[in-house]
Formats: sequence, C-alpha cells, structure tokens
Amino acid sequence: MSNTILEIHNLKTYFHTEEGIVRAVDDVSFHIQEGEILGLVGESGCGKSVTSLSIMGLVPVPPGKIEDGEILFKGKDLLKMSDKELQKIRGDEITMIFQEPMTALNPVSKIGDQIAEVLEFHSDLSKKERWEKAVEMIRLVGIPEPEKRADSYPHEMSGGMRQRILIAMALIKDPSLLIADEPTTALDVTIQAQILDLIKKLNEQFHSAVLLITHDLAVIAENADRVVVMYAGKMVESADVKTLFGNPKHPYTRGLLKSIPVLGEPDKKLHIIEGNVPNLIDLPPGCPFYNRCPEAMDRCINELPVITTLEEGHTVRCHLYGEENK
Amino acid sequence: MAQKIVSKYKEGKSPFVLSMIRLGRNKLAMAALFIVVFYIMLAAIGQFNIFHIKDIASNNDFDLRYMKPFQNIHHIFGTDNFGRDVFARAIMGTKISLFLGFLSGLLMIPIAIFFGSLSGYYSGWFDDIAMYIMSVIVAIPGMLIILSLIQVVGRSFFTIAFAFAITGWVGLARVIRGSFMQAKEFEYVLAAKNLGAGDARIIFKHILPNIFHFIIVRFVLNFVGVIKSEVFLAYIGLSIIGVPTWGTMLDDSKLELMSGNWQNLIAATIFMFLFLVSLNIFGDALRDALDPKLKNVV
Amino acid sequence: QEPKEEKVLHRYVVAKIKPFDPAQMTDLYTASIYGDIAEALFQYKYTTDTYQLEPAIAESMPEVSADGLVYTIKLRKDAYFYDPMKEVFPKGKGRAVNAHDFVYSVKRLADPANESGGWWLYDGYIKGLNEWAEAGADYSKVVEGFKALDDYTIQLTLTKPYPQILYTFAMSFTYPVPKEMVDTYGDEWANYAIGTGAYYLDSDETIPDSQYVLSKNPTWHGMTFPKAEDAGKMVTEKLGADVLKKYSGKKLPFVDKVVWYVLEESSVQWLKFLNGELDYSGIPKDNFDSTVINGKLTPEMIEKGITLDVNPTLDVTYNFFNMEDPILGANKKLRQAMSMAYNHEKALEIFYNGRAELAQTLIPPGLGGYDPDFKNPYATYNLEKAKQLLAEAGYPGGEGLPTFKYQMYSSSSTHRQMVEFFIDNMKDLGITVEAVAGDWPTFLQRIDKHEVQIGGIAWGADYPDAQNFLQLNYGPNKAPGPNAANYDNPEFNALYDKGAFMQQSPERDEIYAKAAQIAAEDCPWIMGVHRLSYALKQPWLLTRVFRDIGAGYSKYLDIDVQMRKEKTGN
Amino acid sequence: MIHYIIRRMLYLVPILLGAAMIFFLIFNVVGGQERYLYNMLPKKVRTADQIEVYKHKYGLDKPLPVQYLEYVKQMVTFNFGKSESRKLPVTRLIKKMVPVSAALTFPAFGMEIIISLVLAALCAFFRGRFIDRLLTILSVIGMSISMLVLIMVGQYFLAYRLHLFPISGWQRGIFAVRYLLLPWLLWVTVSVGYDIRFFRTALLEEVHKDYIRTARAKGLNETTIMFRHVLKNAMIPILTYVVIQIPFLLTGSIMLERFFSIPGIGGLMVNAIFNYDLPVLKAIVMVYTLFFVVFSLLTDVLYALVDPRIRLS
Amino acid sequence: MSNLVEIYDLKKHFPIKAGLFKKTVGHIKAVDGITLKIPKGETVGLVGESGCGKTTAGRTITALYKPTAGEMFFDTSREDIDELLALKKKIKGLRESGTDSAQIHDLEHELVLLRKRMDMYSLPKRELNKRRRDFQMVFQDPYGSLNPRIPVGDIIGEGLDIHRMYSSKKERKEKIQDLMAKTGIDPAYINRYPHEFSGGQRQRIGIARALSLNPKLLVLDEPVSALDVSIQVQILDLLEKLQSDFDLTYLFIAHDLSVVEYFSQEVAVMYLGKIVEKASREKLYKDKLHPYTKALISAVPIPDPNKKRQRIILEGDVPSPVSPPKGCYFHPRCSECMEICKQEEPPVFEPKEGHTVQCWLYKGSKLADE
Ligand SMILES: Nc1ncnc2c1ncn2[C@@H]1O[C@H](COP(=O)(O)OP(=O)(O)OP(=O)(O)O)[C@@H](O)[C@H]1O
Ligand SMILES: Nc1ncnc2c1ncn2[C@@H]1O[C@H](COP(=O)(O)OP(=O)(O)OP(=O)(O)O)[C@@H](O)[C@H]1O
Ligand SMILES: [Mg+2]
Ligand SMILES: [Mg+2]
Repeated sequence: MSNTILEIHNLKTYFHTEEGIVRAVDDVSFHIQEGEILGLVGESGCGKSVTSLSIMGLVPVPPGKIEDGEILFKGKDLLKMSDKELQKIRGDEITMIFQEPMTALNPVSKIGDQIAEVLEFHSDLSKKERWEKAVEMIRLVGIPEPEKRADSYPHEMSGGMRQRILIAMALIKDPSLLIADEPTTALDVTIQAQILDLIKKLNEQFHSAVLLITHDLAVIAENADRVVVMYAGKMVESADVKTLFGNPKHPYTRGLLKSIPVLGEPDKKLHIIEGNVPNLIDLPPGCPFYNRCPEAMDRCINELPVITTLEEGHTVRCHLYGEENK
Repeated sequence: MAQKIVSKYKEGKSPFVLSMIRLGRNKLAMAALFIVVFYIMLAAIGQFNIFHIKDIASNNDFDLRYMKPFQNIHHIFGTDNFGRDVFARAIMGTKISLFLGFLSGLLMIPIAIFFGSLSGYYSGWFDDIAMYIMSVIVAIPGMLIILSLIQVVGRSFFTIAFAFAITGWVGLARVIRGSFMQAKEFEYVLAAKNLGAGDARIIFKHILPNIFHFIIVRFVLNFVGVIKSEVFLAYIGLSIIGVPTWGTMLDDSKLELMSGNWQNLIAATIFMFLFLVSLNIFGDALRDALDPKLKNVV
Repeated sequence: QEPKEEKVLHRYVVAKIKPFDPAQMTDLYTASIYGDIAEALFQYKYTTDTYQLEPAIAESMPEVSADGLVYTIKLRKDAYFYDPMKEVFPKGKGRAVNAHDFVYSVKRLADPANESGGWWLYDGYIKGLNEWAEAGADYSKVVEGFKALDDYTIQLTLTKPYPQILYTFAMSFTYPVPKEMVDTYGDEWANYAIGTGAYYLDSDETIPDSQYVLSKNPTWHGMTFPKAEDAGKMVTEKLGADVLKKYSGKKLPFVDKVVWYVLEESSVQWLKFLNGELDYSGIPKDNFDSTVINGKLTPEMIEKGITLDVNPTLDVTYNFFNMEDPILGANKKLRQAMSMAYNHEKALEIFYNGRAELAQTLIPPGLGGYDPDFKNPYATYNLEKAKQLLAEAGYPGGEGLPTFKYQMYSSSSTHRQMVEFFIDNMKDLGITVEAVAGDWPTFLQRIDKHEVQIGGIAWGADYPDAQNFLQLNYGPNKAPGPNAANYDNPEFNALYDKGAFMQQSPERDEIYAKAAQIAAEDCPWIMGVHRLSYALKQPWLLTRVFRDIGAGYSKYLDIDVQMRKEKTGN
Repeated sequence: MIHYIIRRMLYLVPILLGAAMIFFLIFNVVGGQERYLYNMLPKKVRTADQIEVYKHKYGLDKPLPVQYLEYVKQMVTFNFGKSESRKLPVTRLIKKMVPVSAALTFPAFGMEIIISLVLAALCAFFRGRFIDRLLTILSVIGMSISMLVLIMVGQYFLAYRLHLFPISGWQRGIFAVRYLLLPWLLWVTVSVGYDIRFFRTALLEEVHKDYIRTARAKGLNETTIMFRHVLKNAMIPILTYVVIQIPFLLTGSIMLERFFSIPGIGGLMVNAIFNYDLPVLKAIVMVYTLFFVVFSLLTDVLYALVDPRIRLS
Repeated sequence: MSNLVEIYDLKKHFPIKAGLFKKTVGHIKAVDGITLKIPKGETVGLVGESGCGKTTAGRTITALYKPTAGEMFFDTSREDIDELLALKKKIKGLRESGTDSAQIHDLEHELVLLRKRMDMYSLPKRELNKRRRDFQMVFQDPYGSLNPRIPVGDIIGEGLDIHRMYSSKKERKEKIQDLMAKTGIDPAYINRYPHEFSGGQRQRIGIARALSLNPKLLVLDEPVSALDVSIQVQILDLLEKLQSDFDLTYLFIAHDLSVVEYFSQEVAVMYLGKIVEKASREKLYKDKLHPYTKALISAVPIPDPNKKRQRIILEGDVPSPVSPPKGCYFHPRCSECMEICKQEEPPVFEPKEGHTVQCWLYKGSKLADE
C-alpha cells in the first residue's frame, strides 16, 4: 500500500553497568509505514525510550552499546552511518519529542531561537527567514500571539505549551518520521487531549510517520494505527490497533487490557497481574513474563519463545502460539 | 505472591554500605585511601613516640649536619642544620598536620551542624541571625581573620585549629542549611511528621543521616585546605612553635636552598604532596560514592 | 670615547622601610637609606679601624668646657636642604641648615607627642630639656641646655658629664628636619625626605615598599675621600694601599645613583646577588656552608671575582635570668652551673657557622673596656663542672628544681632552634626548661612586668662606647629599663656610675673592664657571642669598608661599570 | 531593578557592623589594650603612667561599647585616620596600593579563568578520554602543590638559572609587566587545578541535562552543543564562582608580593597585622567588605542577565 | 450515616517570600476554601489537574500543613459540630449588623474554647501528635517517601516507636512483620533497604507504615499514579481489601478519573484550589454539571479503538494560583462563559440532592448548605 519508512530488525541495545548487563532492548523488530502512527506500549523500564534513542543514535555510549541489529531508514542503515550523516538526518528527516517538556528546552535560550536553530543546520535560510519560519510553526501548533511567544523563555510557558514548542521544533522540517516518546505523560488529561489532537492533525497534514510511545493503552487505542507491545526489553506482540484490542493474544496483553479501569464502567471487575516487572539485569533465559503468566508452561522457564506471525500483521512472542500449537 | 527481586546484593545492605562497596571498587581511591591510612599510622607513630621517633626527630647530632638526602639509609632524607633526621621530622610534621586538620574539622562540624540545621529547619529569627553571622564571616577575607586571631591570641596548636574552624564552618553550614530547607519538604520527612515524630527525631534520624555525605566530604577536603594554609602560616611566621611541621620545614628550607640544602624542602614537599594528592583523590571518590547523583557525571 | 655612563649602585634592605622621621628612626634599614639623604652634625670616619667622629654639618669638632658640661658647636654655612620637588623650597638652592634646625630636632625628640624612640639618649642629660617637655613642649620656649647662640653656633649644656652624647649627634635621631617641610606637608611630612646629604630621594623612580632610588644631590656642599695616610692599618690592608691612594682626596660622591631594593626574602637577596644585581650581600647564615669553606669562597664564586669580607660587629647575644626570681636570682651557683651546661661552642658552630666570637663579658671587642685576656670560666661548655656546681647549689642532678620557663619572642625558625637548643642543653644537666610561646610584644610586656624567668636577646651598639653595653646590667635600669635581668649589684652600679661620666681614657677602660667582669662572675646572663659580619662583594665594587654603625656611606662607594657589564652582561 | 540594587546596598550596613565587630573583638577584646600599646610604643618610652597617657590618647580607656562605636564611625565615614606605622592617611595608602595588587592579581586571575575554562571545556568535550584523564590528574597535582614551594623553585630555576624572567622587582607604569610575568605564571599554575575541576563539573552537569539531548535530536553538531548550549548554561555557576572571587583579588597575594618585592596591599595587610596598625586593618576590612557586597550584588545581576528564569525584585 | 471527617472552608495559602528581608510578596492560594465531608467507611475521591491543590489539601487534612483558615472535625459528634458552626454563624451575623464589639469579643472567646476542644487545627502540638494516629497519609511518590537510609522494618515501625505501641522488641518485630504480611510484602525482607524494592512494593511499605498506627482515615495521595499499569491494580486491590478488613475511611486523591471512578463512592472535582463539583460517582459521571467536569471527563481516552468520544478540547492552560482570574476561576477556559462569570465568584449550588456545583449556570437552584 505505501512505503516503509523505518524498518528495525533484531535490534539489541545493552547497557554495561557496574551491576551487570542491562538488556534494555533485546531483539526488537518492527516497521513503520509512511503516514502511519505506530504505538509502542509497555511498562516503565521495558525499553521503549532506549528503542527510540537507538533510532536517533542518541544512546549514551558508554555505558550503552547497540550490540546487534539494523535500523533501516528509507532503506539505509542508520547504525552504519557516521556522526555527520546522522546529524544531517536528525532534526530533519527524523525528529523526536521527549517525555519531559519541563527540562527538554534550554532554559536560557529564547523559544524562537531554539526552534530556528533547527533550520540553521538543515537549511540555507537567512537568520530572519528562519525566525519567521519559527514564528509560523509556533502559530501552527496553536499557541496564541506567536510573535510575542517566540521572544519568551521556556520558564515563562506552561508544560503544555512547552510540549507544543517541542512539537513545533520537531515538525519544522516536515520530517518523514516523528518519534514521540511519551509526549503527554507529564501532562494533565485536558492538556494531553490537546497535544494528541495536535499530533494527529499534524500527522494528517504533513504525512509524517509517527512512532508514538506511551504506557497508556487508552492513548494508543485512540491514536495509533498499529501497536507494538514491549515487555522487559522484548517485543511481545504487534498488530493493528483494532486487532490488538479486539483479539489480544499474548497473556500479558490480555491481562493488561483487563486491568485498566475504563471510565464509565466503574463496576468492571479489574484483573490483577500478580508479581513485578523483572529487573533487566541477568534476566533468566526463558520468557520474561513467565513468573506472572497465568498460562505459563514448563518450557517457558528456559526457552525464550520466538516471534510467531499469527496472521498478516499480527505477531506474538509466546509459546502458546508456537509452531506446534498452531 | 511477592516476587523476589533480582539483586546482586545480599539482603539488607544500607546505602552507606553500598557506597562503600562502590568506593571499594574504585582502585585509585583505594590506593589513595591506603596512603591516607598510612599517613594516619605515621601520625600515630609520631604521637605515641613509636620507634622513638620523637627523640630521633629532636636528636641533635652536630657531626651529621646537612647530610644530603637519599645517600644514607639511616637518614633517608638527610639531616638538617642540627643534624636531626629530616625524615623523622617530616613524620612528626605529619602528626601536626593531621591533628590540625582533624581538630579544626572536629571543631568546625558541630558549629556548622548547629547553625546549618537549625537555620534550615526552622526558618525564622534563628535563620536570620545565622545567615547574618555567616554573611559577615564570608564578607571578610578568611585569612585576615585567621592571621589576626593567631597574632593576637598566640600561636598555639589549639588557637590555629580554632582559627581555621571559625572561618571554615560557614561553607559547610550553608550546604547543610540548603539541604535542610530542601529536606524538610521531602516526603519521607513529611511521613515521619505524619506519624507524630518530633523535630529532634526528624532532624537527627531523618535529615542529618541523609546529608552526612556532605559533612564527610567537607571534612576530608577541609584537611587539604588546612594543610596548605599551615604552610602559609609558617611562611608568615605564625605557625606552631616548638614542633616540626611541614610548613615550618618548608619555611626553613627557604634559607637553605641556595646552599644546596634541599632536604627540608624535598622531605616536606614529598610528604605533603603525596598526602594532598591522595586526600584529593580520595575526597573526590568519596563524594562520588556517597552521592549517587554524581554517578552519571563521568 | 664612549659617553659617560651613569653609575648605579645596587644595595638592599631586608624589611619594609618606615617613614623618615628622625625622632622615630629606630630601625637600621630606614636609617641606612635616610643616612644617604640626610646628614647629622658629625659622622664616623670612613677609613679608620676604630669608630672616630668627624664633623659633617658641624664645621669642626666642638669645644668642650673644662668640667665637661658645656659644648660649643659651630656649623658650616654651605649645607643646604635640597628639595628636588621644589615644593618646600621652591626657589634656588633651598635653605642652609642652621642652629635652629638642630634645636628643633632635639626638641622634637623630647616632645612626648612624638613618642620618640631616641629620647632615652637625652633623658635627664640636657639642662632644661626635661622641664621643657614636662611643661608642655612649647617650641617657642628656649631650652637652656640646647640653644642657638647665633644662626650657626649651638651651645649644649649638660646636667652631668656625659661624654657619650657626642655620638648621639652622629645618630639618625638628630638629623635636622626643616620646619618648612613639616609646615608644607603637615602630618605626612615623614614620607618625604629633605636633607643636606650627598643624595636626594628621587621620587620619580622610588617605589615605596619595593625600591628607593637616590640620585646625586647637585647642591651638596661636598666632601672628599679620606686621605690615604689617615686610613687605619686594617682598612689599608683590606682595600689596598693603591686603591686608597687612587681615591685619596677625590671628590665625593662617586656613583650617580643608589638603588636600595626592599628584599624581604633572603633567598631573593641571594639570587639577586649571584645574578650580579646587587653589589654586595650579607651571607644568610645557612648559605654559609656553600659559600665559604674554611673561610674561603667556593671556586665558583672566586671565578666570578666575588670576595669575602669578615668583620667584627659591636654586639652581644645572651640568655638572661630574672634575678628577682626566688630560685634563679638567689643562687649564683645554679646560674653558673646552667651557664656552663650551655654548649657555647656548639651554639657558635650551629647558629653562627663559627662566624662569631664567644662573648666573655658583655663588652664586645673593639670598645674601650674590652679585655682580650679575660676568659670567663662560665662561658665555656663543661658539663661535669656544671653538674658539680649544681650539686653545690643544692640541687644535685637538678633535683628539687621546678620547671623553668623560657619566654620566646618569635616563632622564626632561628629563634625556635635556639630555644630548642637551650632546652636540650639544660636537659642534659637535669634541669627541665619549658618554652613559652610568645611574640615580641608579649615578650617585652612580660619583661617589663618582671615575669620572664629566662629569655634570650641580643644588643647592638647604638654608639661605639662600652657604656652602651654596661647599662644593660645597671641596677637603676631594671625593667622596664633595658636591664631585663633585673640585675642589681651595688658594686657594679658604683663602677658604672664612675665610668660613665669620664671622658674616654685608659682609666675608664679599666673601670669598665672590672665592672664587666663582676657581672660575668655573677652570671645574670649566659653569655652568647659577639657576631661577625660576613659579606660578599662583587669585584666591581671598589671602595667598600665595613662600618657597623653610622650611615651615609654610599657616597664613598665606587663601582667599575665596565667590569660589571662584562661580568653580568647587563 | 534600581530598587533592588539600593536595597542590596543597604545590606552593607549590617554586614559592616558585623565585620567591625569581629575585628573589634579580636583586637580590642581578645587582644586587649596592653598588647596594643606594647606594639605601638617604642620600648624606651614605656612607663606605667605613660601607658595611661597613651591609653587616653588612643581612646583605649573608654568603655568598650564606645570604642566599638568609634570603630564603626571610622568605617562608615571612611575616615580611618593615619596609619601609625606609615604616617599616611590610610585611605591614600590603600588607594595607592590597591592598583599595584590589582595589576598582579587581576590579569593573573583573568588568565587563570580563561586557561582553565578552555581546558575544562576540552575535558568536558573529550570526557573520559585520554586528554580528560590527563588534565584531571594534572589538576589534582596542581591542587596539591604548595605555593611556597612553587615560588622558591620557580624563582630559582626559571629566573635565576634560565634567566627567563627577572628575579624580582617593580617599576611604575606599563613596563612593570616584565616583573609580573613570573608571578602571573606561578599564580596561574597554583590556581588552575581547582578551576579546571570546578568548571569541568559545572560543564558536565549540563552535558547530562535533557535539553542537550533535545539539541542532539535537532541534529546539532557537538561543537555547537558545547558552546551554544552547555557553556551558556554552565555560565551560571561559573559566573558566581568567578565573580565572588574578585574581591579577594584586592587583598593581593602576600607570598608573591613579598618574594617579588611588589609593593601591594598584601604586604601592607600582613605588616598591619604584625604592627597592630588597626587603622589600616579597618580600612582593608571595610574596602573588602564593600567590594564583597558589591560583587555579590553583581553576581546576582549577572545571574539575572544570563539566566532569564531569575528576575530581580 | 455519620461523617468521620468534616472540614469547613479550608484554606492553605503559601506565602511567596522574596528579597533580602524575605517580605511576603504574594500568596499561592493552593487550597482556597474547600468544604468536604467524608462519611465513615467510605471513599471520597478528589480529582483535578496538576497543581490544583490536591496534595496540599490532603496534607492539610492530615495536619501536616497548618491551614491558613478553616476547621477540621475528626470523629466529632454532630451536635458539637453544629454548636460550633452555629456560633460561628452568629458571630458573622453580629459583625455584619455592626453590634457592639464587647459581645462579639465574648463570643469569640467562647469560639476559641470550643475550637480548642474539637478543631484539629486548634489542638496544641503535643495533643495533635497524639491524634495523628487516627489519620494517616500514603504519599504520592513511592521513591521519595521512604527514607533511603532506614531499613523498611524500621520505617514501618517508626510510628510504633513514636507512640510506644509495644512492650517488647519481640512484639515490635511481630507487629511489623504482621503489617508486612497484610500489605503483601514478604516479612523476611524486614532488614532490607528501600532501594531494594520495586515501586509497587514501596507503595505497599508506605501503606503498611500508615496502617501501623491503626488509623481511621487514610488519605491516599495519588497512590498509584507513579506505578506501572500492571501494578496499579494490585495496589488498588490491596487498598480495597484493607478498607474492609480495617474498617477504613479513604480520601483518595488522583488525577486519573477512571481510577477515581473505579475506586470511590463519592467524587469531588477540584479546580484551582476549590471544589467545583461534588457528587456520588454515578451522578457525577452520568450527569456532569460543571463545564470543567464535562471537559475533564471528555478528555479521558478510552482504551477501545472502536469507541470514540466527543471531545471538548479546552483552550489555554490552568491559570496560576498566585493570581487567579476574577470571578469564576474557570471562566477564561470555559466554553459557556457568561458575563457574570467574569465578575463574581459563583456560590455553591445544589441543583440535585447530594450533587453540588459551583457554577453560575445553575443560578436558580438551591444553595448548598454548609
Ligand atoms: N544510561 C543508562 N544506563 C544504564 N541503564 C539504562 C540507561 N538508560 C536506560 N537504562 C535501562 O534500560 C532499561 C530501559 O529503559 P527505557 O528508558 O527504555 O525504559 P522505558 O520503557 O522508556 O521506561 P519509561 O516508561 O520509564 O520511560 C531500563 O531498565 C533502564 O534502567
Ligand atoms: N510547600 C509549598 N510551598 C509553596 N507552594 C506550594 C507548596 N506546595 C505546593 N505549592 C503550590 O501549591 C499549588 C498546589 O500544589 P499541589 O501539590 O497541592 O497540587 P496537586 O494538585 O497535588 O498537583 P499534582 O497533581 O502535580 O501533584 C501549586 O501551585 C504548588 O506550586
Ligand atoms: Mg521512557
Ligand atoms: Mg500532588
């Protein structure tokens, strides 16, 4: 149907720390199509941010290291690029919005300058033109009085406004891929609604593909076209959004969906997933969800299930759906 | 069912113990610590007159005046004007320097904790007064106070330690005050309050232990400052009388250099340098180990 | 021929210079710089072996009345105050010094408002002067004992014979100060120096606290280098007859400029000297070894042409006991024992590198009253004998004695070492002495209150007369007078009184010698040393003669600029 | 803003009162009057009744509070009277000597800051690499060497042996520079160690902040990030560190001044302490305190200029 | 059904101090007059956007902050409360009518005495510390609320220590381990330090600590918002269980409306320091009255891709509590803003039984009695 913008194959990003090796991203593969919104969900610490940083080439080295895998952006492997080439792509073709709008902006630079700075590195526009473009972007993300706002500093803006500034920054070059790493977690529901609304609108307008990272399944349900679910550094299920919510396969996904309170259904009996998310250091060899899984089998202890494709676009990593069970 | 969390550490290791384990893994810091401990032993040797070091250090032997360093095993660093063993004198100097650093730190810390914690915890008139005293002290050059005080009161060991403490506590008190102001809003402090804990319990059980690393690190770094300042005092002629110190050895060497007698200079410099380097390295490592926030800063 | 090059003499002082107020000129360094700028009535002859006065601003030596009480001093008329800045004397040459200037100077010394450090020299000696001071120091009132007979004649009348007074008129305390200067500059006048000397203070180049530059005074009345035949034997030997002959009768001064550096660190003095930036240098004690081996210079120095000059100085060092102390003061044997337990010989070696002479009495060699044949039995190390004496004193092995306290006055390394040495020596005798830390004011204060049990200081001559030393043991001079030991022996006092009023003569010398020996036997002091001065001289410094007292000697010095240039390359 | 500055300057008054109190306590209460007189009066002038006279003359017989008030009065009116040991009005003395000390300390401090900033930036840029390690070790070494040793050794080898600098001296005007080169060098050597480490930490603190990650995500190159973002933000702690040291520069460097015969205020200060020259000490304290207050104010103003988050009110 | 807690017109203003002499230059009106009754054994939810004063309200209710104004009655009889309120009303009335001050003075004195007896905030410090046992708080941040240098056993046992609630060391340990077991932490971990626990476990420790004093009221300040999705339910479940086991009353603070709906019987919606709407959860979610509540609820995403809700997207941001707008605090963002909203602060209306709202839209309705 449309072009694949980003393809990730068997990405492994590890952190070598004093306590041991943190397998933050362990064998993750997915792809994003042009104009599509791909949701990436999972609990805190399951490796969502590290995945996005790996794409951006911003994993702190050391302690981090991309051990294996390919990240093909428009067919070219980002992992094989030099710093210079990456710098060209970052901020231009691939852009990113971070979770924490309060600290993601330089506190001592003007908003306008920070936005225009992108163009300084990715265009030949004059200083004045860059500034005007920045102001234009501020208007576009729905901030009133953009001329005045461009002259102000981050601390003079609320969290929601800052997040919009970051979005403006990310979209000013009309990128092919926008990575939004938990763009609304730090915000209130009313503001979250504004921001997500904005991202969606812009996605339609610019046709950028969006990698939307969150731990909130509801956000995914409302915004994403397809979903990748991660657990403890591993990808456990991926499908298009309706399939996933309608017919979740992995026990973790299922449990998760049953455990979210839904507004307006206060009497829904919530399912409890017992136990804790495992520590990523020295993860046992088997399925990471084994100890919390209601359907765990013996082979889950020692044998890591492989990714199985159930139907077109729906894959899962679980022994329940292994070759023999199929 | 509670999941047993995966951790490399055995049960019940306190953060302090963990810090120490972290510190223990830092080889350079351990080497530095080893040297520091070695110096403490030297100081003990000086203090308790082990190996009759006191006598060796003050034993005049006029036939052996101005022996050059590194030529005689009995006098590794040579001998001074009196034929006294420079090495032994440097060891005696170790004792003075260490005691001076220790005593001034010991005097400084209670003052700093008293003013810092109370003014941080109870903002109000006490805070106003404490802040005022602190600003006055920083608004005068510390050395001027130290020199004047020693000049007026006399050059006893205690006076000098006291003079350092009088000017040194302010920095620590400010840090403590700042930490207290932050800490009193910490949730665990509020939680203790919520349980009905009194102020004393909160200050001593909850806040102080959590800023203790500042105090330790300050204490260590104060050493460095005091030892270097002692040299200055000796140079000005205000150091302790009657016992060898590194400062007085250096000051003595000022006169001897041109005659080619470098032994005092060499001995005192080596002793001091090694100690200060170790102390600096150890102090840094200690700070890094105790304050995990700094872990990220390479 | 090359154009005549400016001759510059490079000298140094080791401490910061104080203001040029003659009434307060108690420190040597300020006095030596000021001595080049100003002149007194008299000065010491340059080339004699002993210290002899000659006229400076005075026209001739004074006439003394038969009873020794009235002195008449005539002044020369061509000694002008030179004001290079033309602020005090804007016109012409300046003003000639007159008798009133001296009267003014002496009155200033007496004026309590000036807190003069030189007042003790005149206190009670000049007729009417004390009364004048007590009556409120009114400068318009005439002092009977010191007045101008006319503009160029001074009459001095003493209350009792005091032959030493002439020396005081060679001291910096009596340099005349033009009253106009005080009027012009007010309170700050002492920062300016206007004198009649061979040089003036060149304020363009002078940088207080760093260097003082003196330039040739164009209006100076002039003097000549002493005649070769007037030179003393020792001086002739040292300088060489040819040099003396060459310079004999030559017009002074020789160098155009004298630069006095302020060098507080001895290491810097030394480096600068070795570098040829100073024309001569004292040898810091601890450099002695490397400089001088068996009284000779190192080859390196000899190669540089540097020469060594050794001279006796007029001083004495000593440790004193407080004679009012119930134990120390009452027991002569105890003091003698302690004196003998003190290792004089070793101290000489350690602290002075042998560059001193052990003192036998308090009178240094070179002064009348010094008896070269006298050997003080207690001024030599003999531990056996000392122990015996101690036993005789009633404290065998030091038993029964309290811990004595040694009052320190400084924490300088040298002083510290000396005290430690003293303590160690007494320990060998079985006597425990404890050092009491203190600084100079504490020391003085405690002496004044008679609280110091044992202490140690040195005394340098103010003028070349034994009386200046003997007064240190004179009963009425007890602290707060200079007699820090509070020694009071009627026999000694009587001899002192007798000798003090006599003119210089062999009889007086004998009296002095006797007095000194009485004090030596009583041991209020443990004798120290009379120090020697060791100085190094660059080869291009031509006419230097060692002078321990007096000032204003730069005018006699000449240098060979060419040689300096060759040797140092600058 | 003006309001703020005026208010801050008013703070000078209580600080000065306190500073005066400290010195009053040290010299007049702890030290006592007798010592004071024993230092001032030449030995041969002292007798018991003379001492009473002088006590009266110097106002030492008045009750302590009155003496303190006089202290304060002198300090606030800038009327310190004459230096006992210099026979000059203290204000003039200070005015004359401060520039000399400043000529020694200000350029040295400037070089120190520039050099250490550059080196610290290098460390931060190449953090963890060889050059960073080397510089870090060198700065620890620099921090552990005594100034006294450095001066002695420097003067001996660099000036005397190698003739690279004059041994000591001073002159008026611009050519004093040649005498200052070695002192400057020594100063810088002694102090860059501390600075490098401080600046490095300040820079690295910023390097790990979120907005730097944002800047990278924008595709900026490392140099731009270092200079435009990191440095600008690190300027805030660095400025405080730097500006607050400036008043110290006015008190000169006692050791350097003495070893190099530089007629500065450090020597004056030490002499004043030893000679109990209280007028001079009072003036130095006063000047220093004044500068301290002014410069801490300046720090705050600079803060507000560099950091838009801070508004002065 | 009686109320365990009643608070009246609670205000907490934080002074903003600035300048050298630390003059107060303004106030953050974090809590600006809230009235709230918490029935025994029930759960009252408190929702609102970040910074609207929920935490401050919770902390003031547990007397961690001294309020600027207001009374809190804890387990006080109806008659007593009414007596005090009546007296207060009387004084207010007299004041307005300008009666002589002597009488007011006497009444005020009486009021002070009454307060001393009943009002938690007027108790002396010592007394209050004793009463704290009855109302405990569970903190928002599971990481920051445990002192990192104290083993969890001692953290949980601190309340026991303070109030000397044991007679022997053994008893203390037993009590602590019992609490740990009840809250689902392995009692064997008694000597471990907080950093050795995961977020969910820490929150349990916080709950155990609060329970150690056998409180009647637990104020839960966003107890689950910092936790992973799959852990949230565990904690909610635990809290539910504990409520029935210990007969606890909860004030449940959260910003997540779905959680609040799930967990509480009654819900109060806060906006900028005030409670703008309050009702039982059924009423509130079905019949939302206040425009803000409507917007808030509409903004909550639904975890079902097949359902879409009609969004009310609010313009602008929450105003600063330092200088709230004139009139109704919500008016600048309100889509149904009228002229009066800009001028006058609306009183609390009670359009339906037990459903109060502070909005001019319900002008005609009956005023809520307080
Ligand atoms: N710089 C680092 N050094 C060591 N470990 C790291 C580092 N950065 C991340 N990790 C580890 O990698 C794992 C994955 O982290 P990541 O930030 O990707 O999680 P996440 O899914 O984004 O979680 P969250 O929802 O909390 O943002 C975590 O266990 C984390 O501890
Ligand atoms: N100790 C304090 N001092 C000063 N201001 C405070 C203090 N605590 C809270 N505030 C302010 O009071 C207001 C309300 O804060 P509060 O923490 O109660 O909000 P909240 O509703 O709990 O927000 P969140 O959802 O972010 O926790 C905020 O503007 C906050 O900045
Ligand atoms: Mg993340
Ligand atoms: Mg909160």
